[in-house]
Amino acid sequence: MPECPVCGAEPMISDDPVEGELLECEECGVELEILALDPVTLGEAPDAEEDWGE
Amino acid sequence: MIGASIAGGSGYAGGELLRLLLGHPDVEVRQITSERFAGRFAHRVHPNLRGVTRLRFCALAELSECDVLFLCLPHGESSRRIDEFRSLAGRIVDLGADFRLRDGADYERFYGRPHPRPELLESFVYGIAELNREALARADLVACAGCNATASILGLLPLYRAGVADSAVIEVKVGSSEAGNRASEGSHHPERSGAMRSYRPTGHRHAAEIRTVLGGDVHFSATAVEMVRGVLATCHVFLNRELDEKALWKIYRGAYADEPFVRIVKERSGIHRYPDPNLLAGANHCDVGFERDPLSNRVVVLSAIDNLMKGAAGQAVQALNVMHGLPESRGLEFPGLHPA
Amino acid sequence: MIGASIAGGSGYAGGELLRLLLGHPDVEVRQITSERFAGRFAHRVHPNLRGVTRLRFCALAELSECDVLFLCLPHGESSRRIDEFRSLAGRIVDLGADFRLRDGADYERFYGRPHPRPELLESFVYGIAELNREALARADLVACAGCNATASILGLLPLYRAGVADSAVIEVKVGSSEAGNRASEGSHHPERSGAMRSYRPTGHRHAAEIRTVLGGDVHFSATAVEMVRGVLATCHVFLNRELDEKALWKIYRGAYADEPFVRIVKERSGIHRYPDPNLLAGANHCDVGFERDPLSNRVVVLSAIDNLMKGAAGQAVQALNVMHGLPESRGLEFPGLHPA
Repeated sequence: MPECPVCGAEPMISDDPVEGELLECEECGVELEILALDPVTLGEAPDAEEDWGE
Repeated sequence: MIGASIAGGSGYAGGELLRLLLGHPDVEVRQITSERFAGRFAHRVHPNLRGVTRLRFCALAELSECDVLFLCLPHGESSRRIDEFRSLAGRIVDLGADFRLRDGADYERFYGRPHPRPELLESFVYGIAELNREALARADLVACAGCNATASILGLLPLYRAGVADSAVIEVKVGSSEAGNRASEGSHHPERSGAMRSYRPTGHRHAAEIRTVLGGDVHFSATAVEMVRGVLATCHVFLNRELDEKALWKIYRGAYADEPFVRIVKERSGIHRYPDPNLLAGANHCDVGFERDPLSNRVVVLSAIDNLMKGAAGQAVQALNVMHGLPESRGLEFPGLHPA
Repeated sequence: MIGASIAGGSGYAGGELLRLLLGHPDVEVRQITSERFAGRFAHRVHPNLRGVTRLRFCALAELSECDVLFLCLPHGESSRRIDEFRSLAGRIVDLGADFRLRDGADYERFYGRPHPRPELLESFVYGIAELNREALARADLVACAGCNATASILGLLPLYRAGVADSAVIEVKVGSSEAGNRASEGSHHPERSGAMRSYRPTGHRHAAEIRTVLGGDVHFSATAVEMVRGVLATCHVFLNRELDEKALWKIYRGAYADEPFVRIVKERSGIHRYPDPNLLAGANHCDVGFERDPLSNRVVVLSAIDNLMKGAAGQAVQALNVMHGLPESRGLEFPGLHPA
């Protein structure tokens, strides 16, 4: 199972993953992108860290 | 059915315990004592339980035999009357501080008087299930941990067990219910509302408890803030080696992945990124999070609980479940409210 | 009379500054700008000033010459337009962050973009009078300190100046007004009310400011709590020598006995023993207290301010008084409320 690059968890991958598909790591909430298939490799999807107001 | 009674049931911890035990399918609440309110209905003191129970308080002297006796008495009472209580129940769960420490000398230093029964200290099992599950399963005498100690220990345990922590500076922010339901000058609403009170900058009793479990260099402070229930421990841990975020995740997931009540809360976005006690009122969770300081060897660990639940009554019921081989979450399923 | 204008007057700091300047006997408020509210009465945004002034907001472009121009603009604005502002006023007091740091590299690291005018950093005097009184008396360009930095620096300065401090771990508990008056997901009342948010466990911009002044090993965290105004900095200082309580009193009295706005608050009894920001809303005081940890070389220093007063507008008016040789307390006499 591929690992989340940020927290090392094993996020759930859909049955027929597609390159470029976005998914969220259930544990650390980071947005991931499927970079390649067999084997599925994951990378952090670029998203601006939104300022949460404080 | 487990016949349970509560000695000292008019306080906040006693009331929360009554609420949980009334809702526990395997428990039948026999008696709940209060010298002040003997003869009165429980809901007079615990209004949330109106219509839930017709139980009345009785005097301590009227206590009869039961399977499990929970003690929520003022400091010194449970150690003074422990033999009497042991004659009434096969199992005792003490929510007070008398049997928390392993070393009588520590007790004397922090509570200002010698421990009346130091020889019993060893026979009480410290009530944090995540720490002592096996011992609890065989225990007849349990001493629940202090609320501040519970939050601090659960936050730091994985790092100390992994041997990566050098020292820690802990500051807990706590609510007013921690001081109990007796009114005082300081709890007078016009003075307490909005106050931010550094009521224990150093030398807090809980520090001794935390050191007993974690060992090492632990510095402790407590600040009371505008909150009724809740503890947030902000622990500044200085590591003895280089660890990146992924290694820290591994340590925390390794320790807590399978725990029913400890959740790891660390998100990069959204408005709920780290543990927040506001979400845990009435729930038995301990939420733990961490953040690595890129500029030093410091990791800031955050640990949130409800001082009346995981910090007292919830911990006691969880211990009850472990002691009787019941599913640990039984009677403790309430997930907390949002918004709250 | 000193003719003063405020560029960026619709925020909380701008509004507090307007309140103080309107009450200052030596100052005449000329203009107050807001792009969003240009043409509207000031009291529409600052309701406490209804009936106090009939001033209306104007656009930044309509600013005309004055003696002192206060800048309360979003990050990056004052450094981008500094030449234009210097052509309008002999003296500038910037309440924003652009000119606080001495080193452009620090600015880039913490604000994520290069500083547009690094060569000017040296010419701005850091606005904490207790730190820079002489320089302020001769200054034309002043950069007020950040609110968290102000509380932390004033708490720790005596120990660092006495050379007795090794390292410090600082945690500030802050109110919601620190994030300004723009609504966001996180400031939505049902989510923010009762929240305890570890919004910056590490790497806070203010840490850079504090290190610039104090030097040495400073670790910083910030927690937002249920409060609107106020900062309480709880600083765990590790001493490099043995100091008893009397020696600490001597250090703090030596530093602050004659200061008009710093009070030492350390009592053995009563319910107001240590600094509490709740008592300082609207006042320019910084209350400082300390407690020696008998078990280690740690001293816990407590420092409380109102982030909009000593942490922003009050500090700016105090700087104005020093720059013009006026009594430092003029226009800053309000002692705060109790109960509050």
